[in-house]
This record gives sequence, structure tokens and C-alpha cells, in this order.
Amino acid sequence: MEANKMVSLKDAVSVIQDGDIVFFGGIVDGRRPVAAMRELARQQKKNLITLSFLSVEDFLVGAGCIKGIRGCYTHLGIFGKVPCLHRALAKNELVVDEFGHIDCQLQLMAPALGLPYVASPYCIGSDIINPNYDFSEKLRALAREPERIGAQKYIFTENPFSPEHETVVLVPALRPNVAIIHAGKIGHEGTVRIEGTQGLDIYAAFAADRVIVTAEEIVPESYLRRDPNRNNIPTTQVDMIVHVPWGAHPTALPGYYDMDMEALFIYQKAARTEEDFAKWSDEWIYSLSDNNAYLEKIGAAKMMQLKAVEPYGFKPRTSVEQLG
Amino acid sequence: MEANKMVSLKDAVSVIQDGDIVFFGGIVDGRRPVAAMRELARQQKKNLITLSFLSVEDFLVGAGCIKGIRGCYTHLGIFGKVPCLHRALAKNELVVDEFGHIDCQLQLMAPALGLPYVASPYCIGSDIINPNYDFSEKLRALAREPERIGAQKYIFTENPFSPEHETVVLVPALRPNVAIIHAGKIGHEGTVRIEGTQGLDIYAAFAADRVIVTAEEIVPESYLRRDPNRNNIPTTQVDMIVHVPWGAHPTALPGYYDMDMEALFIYQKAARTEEDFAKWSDEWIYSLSDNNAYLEKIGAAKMMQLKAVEPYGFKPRTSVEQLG
Amino acid sequence: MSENLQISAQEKMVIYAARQLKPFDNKQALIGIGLPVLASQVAKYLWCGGLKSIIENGSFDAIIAEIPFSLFGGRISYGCSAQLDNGFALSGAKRGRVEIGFLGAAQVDKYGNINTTQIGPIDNPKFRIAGSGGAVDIGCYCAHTFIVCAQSKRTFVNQVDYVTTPGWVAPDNTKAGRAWVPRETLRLTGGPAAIITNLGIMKFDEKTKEAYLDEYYPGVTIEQILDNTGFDLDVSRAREADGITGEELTVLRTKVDPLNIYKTR
Amino acid sequence: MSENLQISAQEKMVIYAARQLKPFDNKQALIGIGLPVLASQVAKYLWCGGLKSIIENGSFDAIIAEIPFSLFGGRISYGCSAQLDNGFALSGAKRGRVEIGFLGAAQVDKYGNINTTQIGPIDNPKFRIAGSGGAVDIGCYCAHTFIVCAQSKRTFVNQVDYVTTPGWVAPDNTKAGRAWVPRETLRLTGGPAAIITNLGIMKFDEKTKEAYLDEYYPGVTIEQILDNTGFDLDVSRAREADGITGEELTVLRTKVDPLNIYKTR
Repeated sequence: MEANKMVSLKDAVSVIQDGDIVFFGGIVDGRRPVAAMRELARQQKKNLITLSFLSVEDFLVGAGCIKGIRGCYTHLGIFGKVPCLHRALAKNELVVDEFGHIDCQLQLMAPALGLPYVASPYCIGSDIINPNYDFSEKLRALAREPERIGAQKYIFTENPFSPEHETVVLVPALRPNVAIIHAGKIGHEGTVRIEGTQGLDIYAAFAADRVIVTAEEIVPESYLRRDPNRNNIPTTQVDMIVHVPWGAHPTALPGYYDMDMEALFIYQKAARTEEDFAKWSDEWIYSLSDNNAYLEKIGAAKMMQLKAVEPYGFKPRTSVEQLG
Repeated sequence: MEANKMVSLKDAVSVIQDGDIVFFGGIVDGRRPVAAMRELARQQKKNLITLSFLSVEDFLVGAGCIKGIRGCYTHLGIFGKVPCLHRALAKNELVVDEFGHIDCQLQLMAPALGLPYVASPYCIGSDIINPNYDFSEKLRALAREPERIGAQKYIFTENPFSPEHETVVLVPALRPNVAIIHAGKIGHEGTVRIEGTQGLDIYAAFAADRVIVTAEEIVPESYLRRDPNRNNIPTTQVDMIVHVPWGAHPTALPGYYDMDMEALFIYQKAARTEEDFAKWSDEWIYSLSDNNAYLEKIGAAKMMQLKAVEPYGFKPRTSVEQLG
Repeated sequence: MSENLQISAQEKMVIYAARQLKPFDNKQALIGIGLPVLASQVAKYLWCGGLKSIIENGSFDAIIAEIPFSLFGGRISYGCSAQLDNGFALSGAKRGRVEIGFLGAAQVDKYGNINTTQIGPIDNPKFRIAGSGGAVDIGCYCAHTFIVCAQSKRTFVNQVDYVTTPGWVAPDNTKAGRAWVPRETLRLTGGPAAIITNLGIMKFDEKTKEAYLDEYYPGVTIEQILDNTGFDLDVSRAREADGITGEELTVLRTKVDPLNIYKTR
Repeated sequence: MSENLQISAQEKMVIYAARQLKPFDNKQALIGIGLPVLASQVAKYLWCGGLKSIIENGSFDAIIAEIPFSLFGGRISYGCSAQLDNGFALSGAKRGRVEIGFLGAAQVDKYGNINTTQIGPIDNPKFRIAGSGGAVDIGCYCAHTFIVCAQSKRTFVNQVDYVTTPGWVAPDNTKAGRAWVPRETLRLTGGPAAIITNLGIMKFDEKTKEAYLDEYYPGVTIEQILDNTGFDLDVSRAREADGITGEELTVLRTKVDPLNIYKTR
């Protein structure tokens, strides 16, 4: 019989251990599993290493949870710097191991397809591959299972198939311990359907040891299975299902809601000082015991203001007559 | 302004040159671009090298068009052997360069993502990687642009990231000159939507220099663009669009029609002797000047018999009450 | 009750293969076309409704409402969880989530090496068969690979002519000399769990890694099995298999393949 | 007519950047967030309706019905041809189909090297900026990379502190010593085509690969540009750019960004 994968957010996040490599789904300000990130803060996980992009999860740097990142971008999009990250860097309390964007995908695609590493032509001519900026050892020192991270970030070799023997850069596979992905719809057995940007989520779902999916709606499997070509992650890769409406807020969830620019501005301003960040954390994380409390905090009126309109998948700023 | 990509099947196929590496979409007996294959026979292309699977395109071996294949399977599914291939092998007129199935995908995924080669753990312990069975040189001798094919099929090396230095197999990228893909729906600017098995088509569409898509229906772009997450190949990778109803017959096209088992049995029997194969070729290829003539040859009654039923995407053998 | 039933050799292969899946409810299996599809569907009806069928075309958690003749048509994709690509499916064994594989064989040897590629000496082959398809990708890494094929001296050979899919002792082609080495030396994981034929079930000795006769079907003699085996087969541990039940047969005949499209009866 | 219009510095950057796309109707361009999105939309309205916008999130042939603040929300995907993954999009330059890239810069040097990663000496950086995002993947292989940024001595430096995205002469980090070598030596293709700022347009000399002043905007003096450039800039070929037309401005203000969300005016 079918195993029941539905769990509470608290129980789902509790499987994450200190020193785990955690993949967060979505990109920068779109479809991020922010509710799960808040729960990580509440559970005070330590020495986490995250991947690819660091934006809204900046508060997990401030909360002392994230200590390392291998990725290509640490910024809050148009909202500017990620203040906790910069404070942590200044105190030497965070490792940022720079990577190219395609390489971020390749390091997950490799384990997703069972490959040990990938030969990449990207980042040549850049300081991203400058060996002085290889912080693999620092990441390994943080990791609970250091062997998941290659002893070197990049290894240079020659293309043995080419008569010109051009230099290629080898990118090692990196298997996250856990992937946390937020989606619009998930079937009750775990079929995931993503709207809009899919990011690296599918590769991460195949690469990670455990996959947690938080979702706006849990729908009948049969409904999603009417069009398997439209689904992005199969039941066989999903271990835990958590029902978390507005679980990507304040980032955007195409088809559901726009990003909450006001909330992101408030965060970015508050996080600039330790004092204000502590207040913000109390107000938006620690004083809110569960997702219902968070929903009340956002407020129904704000939710209606952000709600996406069909067929756009976003909330038009102008009238729909004008947009066409 | 938007360039018009719509061309006749004849014009589309005419871009293929002798000695080209041609990727045919679909797998074995599903969604194969068979109408385009027949046009290749009519245009008597020579020294073609094909990839991955050789099944219904057996008649192109019989017609003297295909002279090489790098792939993992040469068989007609449950219908049995591919007779022309076996005859050509006996006469030493065909090169079959054996590959693993995942490696078939990797050799296309690599160029699709701009990678020079891929490190694969597959096929170790198999004679597929037996160096005596490396026929790269023979394939290169056939190819118009031999440099597209690695000088070696596989190169063995050690995983430099692993303390155990385990052996890995390097699979070189292979860029097809042309990919020919059959789909259900294509937008008039080239957006492709595939039903059912997608096979290696998306990688091939990104890997090949030119992409020809034959389709059952040419629909408004705006219709397909209502759900970009459901589309498989973007306009930017499609060079030619050809309207070819029943263009995958006698293979199956999920959502449109079942495979024509009778036609496949007839082929497999006829192809067993050169005489019968010549008769079959006249009857089903050379005497039919265009796709309309082919449609008449299939016959309207047979078409209705094979037509898929919603929501299955296939034609149920039992009543829909029974199937549920 | 089973003794009175007329059961074909093909039906036996399907049902005894299905029984192998009993311990694997909720596990993931890569299922090939033909008898493996029938066997997995029988197992799902009777014992492991949570078994997840993955097809090499990228259909995950396939339901297979109607038995297909093809792995690539609408019958495979219909109702599955997600239709992704071949690589995601076939790499499942290497990644580790997919523990079970079901493969056919034109030749199989005592170490469970499978040949589906060519017949004749390795340096002078006589004729080609079909190739690997996804077999090698499945067989290199699946924790438990089940081989389903009819038993004869032609198929059960001492050493296969060409190793398409490696068994417990396989050729190392990464070094000169094509030495036969244990699969662990090649860092392959898992391995052949059993060969299920029309006559009985062979398993592999923990130590020698050679096939031995585990079970012979009711009505089949050990001699009959030896007469159809081209290698030395240890029969010292052989016991008669439990007979096929009416329930098993009913499920196969009325639920899984009511139209007998695979002509198993 | 243009002389009478009040045009902001930001509007100039957008419109002069848009003009760079004129020769590229029906070509494919990787478009970043901010001014590049505005520029590409202006170009599509006025000159190259067949330009294909590709976004690093995997949105192909994006229509961008409403100007977004994010590359990853619904405004990017809506109405695009196919929503695939980041790798397919960003690898377009290396594959060859994508010829145009639009990048921003925190620092840029005379060879068109871009820094968006960190400020300070390479062996002792002072502070971090944001990282590459997809810039390096675009800039390594695009036939024509256009750099859009405001011009000052702080941004236009003699040598960038850290090369995020290589220009015409870039550090070879695959060998000890971090030698600066021509990009062809590194087998990178294409390269920076122009830097479009609030003051003028720099291009790169065919031979020396160093930036020279190609055009200065009406109302801007060459001295003003030199005062805002931290490296030796050849101005011998400089000419005044054609003024911005009322049509260009109208398209930007009424069609592309009617709500002025990017506060370009």
C-alpha cells in the first residue's frame, strides 16, 4: 500500500541535521521555500551549507544557521544587498565559495544522473576558477558528511577527444542531504507540478537524499496524472509533503501570488543592523508559532492585493484591458 | 519580423546532405518521424549516420541511405528483427557502433549544454566499452564532417575527485547535423508540445545544427504559450516546420493514434527478402508521391480504427467502462 | 488446488517472477516490456500495491491501465506520475532509489552475465541480436536484478558470447586483456538476484557467485532442468516451488491481461 | 526635435542600448534584469520585432507583457515559448544560437572585463558585491556582449579587482601565475561589443582590444567622459551620437514602461 508522506512542517524540517547540505528550490525572489526556511531558524539548525543562490535566506545567515554557500549569486535582486551575509563575511563567520551559474546546475545534474563529475567549458577566463578562491576545504570542515563535497572545487584537465587538447574544467557532483522545494500543486502521493521558473529544482530533487516539498495545494494524484508531461517531479523522488499556503511569501509564486515588495524592502532595511534584524526576526519568525500565525501576520488584505490573476500568473499593475 | 519557418516535407528533407549525422525523434515504435524517413528514401540520401535506436528506419538501411548507427538498440520491438539491417551487416555494408542507453542521452546532452564530453559510470563490466568494438573510425569515414565524431568512442580515465580514483568512462559530445522530430502540436513560430514519451528529442533539438519538426497540427502560438511549462522545445531551436498528419504512422503517437501493428508486421515480413522488400518499398514509399497519397494508402477506416481516445491517449482494446 | 489447473510455461514465468517482488512493496522497479510488465502488474494486484514501476522512457510510477506492446506509446505514459526523460529513469539504479530491475536475455551464464547483443566468438561474431537498450544501465547498478527468460542449452551457456549486461563476474574492458573480475572490483553495485525461467528459479551462491537451482516448478524434474542448462548447475539446494494458486492465475488472466495479448495461455 | 526633450540619464542608457540591437532582428539575445529588459523591449517595438529574448531562468522567446522586477516571477514566464531550465538558456552562447548578451557591471576595465563579485585587491578583498549570476556563462561565449552601466572613475577602472566575466584580455586561472592573455588563447568566443553608459558608447579596437570612445551623447562633452573614466581612453574616433527621437522616447515611456517602474524618468 501507498505510504503516507504528509507531515507537519516542523516534523519535515526536523530531519535536517547540523552540517547538512541543503538545497532550497526556486531562484532569488521566485518560488523560494521561505516558510521552511523560517522553521529552520526556529529549530536553530547549525552549520548548514546551501547552494546556488542566497537571497531571502539571508535571515538564516543572521540566525546562525547557514555557514557556507557554494553558489553564483548572493544578493536580494532589485532590493539590494543581503545584509546578514555581508555582516557575517566581515566577521569571517561565513564561507562563500563562488561558482558559475551553469556549473551550479551541473553539480546537481551530475548526481541526478549518477555521474561523478562534469566537464565544463564555463568560467574559463574568470576568477571564479582562481584556485586561491577554492574554499572546498572550508566547506568540508562545516559539513556533517564532508565527502559529499569534492576535495577541490574545480580540477583543470585537457579534452582528450580534441586534437587541440583544450583546457576543460571538471565540476564535481554534489549530493545535497536534503532538498526543500515549494510548489503550487502536489498530488497526495507526491507528484509535483511547478508553474513558471523551474530553476534547478528537478535536478536537486533527483540528486538529494531526501526531498521535502511544501505546497500551496494538495490535490488528488489523479488530477495531476491526467497530464504527466506537465508534471516536474515524480512521486518516487518525494519523501515528505507539507501543506503550507503562501509558503513562498514574500517571494513570488507564479500562478498564485506576486512577490511582496514591501515585505522585502522592510527586511532589507531591517537586516542592516543587528538590533533591527533581531526585532525583525522576533516579529516575523520567532513570535509566530506556525504558518497560520504567519498568514494572519501577512493579513488577508495584503494577500488579496498580491494574488495572481488568470491567465497571467501575476497580478497586473495596469488594467487587464491595457495589458491585453 | 518573424521569419516564416513553414516548408514542404520535400524542401525540409532536401537540406540533409550525404554523410550527415541525423537524429530521428521518438523511440523504437513511438512518435518516430516516419514520413520524413520515407522522404529521405525518395531523395536517396547516402552515407547517413543515425543515433540511439534503429527500428522502423530499417527501410532506410534497405534503401541504402543509412550506413552507420551509434546506438543502443536495433530491433523492431515485439515485431522482431530489423531485416534490412541484418542483411546489410552480413554484407558488411553497415556500421553498428554499440552504445549504452544513458550514454545515448549523454552524447546529446553534452552538446545541448555546450559540454565537450561527459564522465559516465555506465557500461563498465560490459563489452559495449570493449575497445575492439570501437567503430568511431568507420563512422568518421562515412561522415561528411568527421570531426563531429570523437576519434574514440569511449576514453577511460580516473575520477580525480575521488580518493579511490575509480575508473570512469568519458563519452564525447556528438552534434547531429540535423534533428528530425515528429510532434502532435507545433505553434506557427515553432513552439513544440510533445505528448507522452519525450525520448532524447529535447537534447537533440538543442544539440543539432538544424532542427526539422513535422507535426500533426500547426496551431496558433498563443494557444501553446498559455502554458509554457508544458512545452518541450522553444521556437528558438526550430528551423523548419512541416505539416504532416499521421507523420509517425505506423508508429504510435500518444494522444493521436496507436501503432499500426498490422503495417509493422507486414513490413517485418516483407523486409526479410530483397525481392519482397523492393515490392514493399515501391508500394509504400516510391509509388506514393506525397503524404496525401500515403494517407489514402493507409485508408480512412484504418485511421479511425487506430485513433486515440480521450483521456487515454491510446485506443483502448476493451470498452472504456471496463478500463475505467 | 493448483495441480488441476492448466498453466502454460509462459504463465509460470510471469507468476513466479511476480512472486519475487513480494518483499518489495513501496520499492521502485525498472520494468521492461513483455513478461516483466505482466509480472509487475500481478505483484501489484496481489502483494505490493505500493510498488513503483519506472519505465526506461521516463514514465515514473506508471499505472499501466492496459498492457502495452511498446514501452514508448500512450499505454505507458497514461496516468503515470511524471513523464520525464530516459536518463532520469535509467539512472535510478546508480542513484540508489531504484532497487529492482527486470531484464530479458538471449544468453545468460552461470554468473548472470546477459547477452542481448550478438552470437558467436567475441573476436568473430556470427550475427547480431538487438543490443542493450537500457539493460546495461539497469543491470550495472540495480540492487536486485531479475532475469526472465526461457531455459535451454542455447540460452543457458557456460559463458556468454558477449557481455551486454554484467553479472557477478564480468570482463574488465577498461584495461587490456579483458580479464574477468568480480563486479565489486569494477565498483558495480547490486547484481543478479535470480533467473526465472519456464522450469524453475536459479539464484546465486553468496560465495562462489555461481547460479544454483533454488526451486523447480511442480511437474518439472531436476533432470529436465539440467538437460536445459549449458553450465554446471548446483542442484543440491533445490526444492519444489509452491504451486501456482487459483488466485494468482485469476489475477493474471482476468485483471492483468484479460485479452491474452501476450499469448501466455 | 530631440534637443527639446527632457531626457534622463537612465533613459539615454536604455535607448542607446536598444539601438545596438538594430542589426539583430530575428537573432537571439540573453537579457538580464533592469535596463537590459527595457532596452530589448524598446528595440522590439521599433526595429526588430523578431528579436528573441531568452532569460537565464529558462524562459525562451519571452514576450514580457509587463516589465518585471524579477527574472524569476510570473512576468518572465507568461507567454514565452517554452519554460525550460537555466542550463538550456545560459548555454545558448556556447552552443552558438544565442549571439547577444546584455550585462551590467560594478567595475569594467579597458578590455571589457566585468567585476560584479568583490572590491579590493585580489589577494585581500575588502567587500563582496553580488557574484556572477549567469553573467560569466553569457560573457564567455556570446558573439556580442553589451555592457550597460553608469560611467564614473569608480566603475571605469584600469583593471578590475576581480574578473567575474572575461573581456578581451583576461586572466588564465587554469595555469599558475594568473597571466593575462587574449580571450582567443582561452578559446573563448565572441566578446564585449560595446559599453553603453549614461554619457556615451565605448567600443573596442580591433587590434589593441582596448576600449575607445565611439559616440558621446548630445549635450555631453568628451572632457566629461574622460573625467569619468579611470583608464586611458582613445577619443580620437569619437563622434556625437544621433539625438534620441521623440518616437524612441514615446515607445519607452508609453509602451515599454508606462508606469515608470524603473524610475528612468
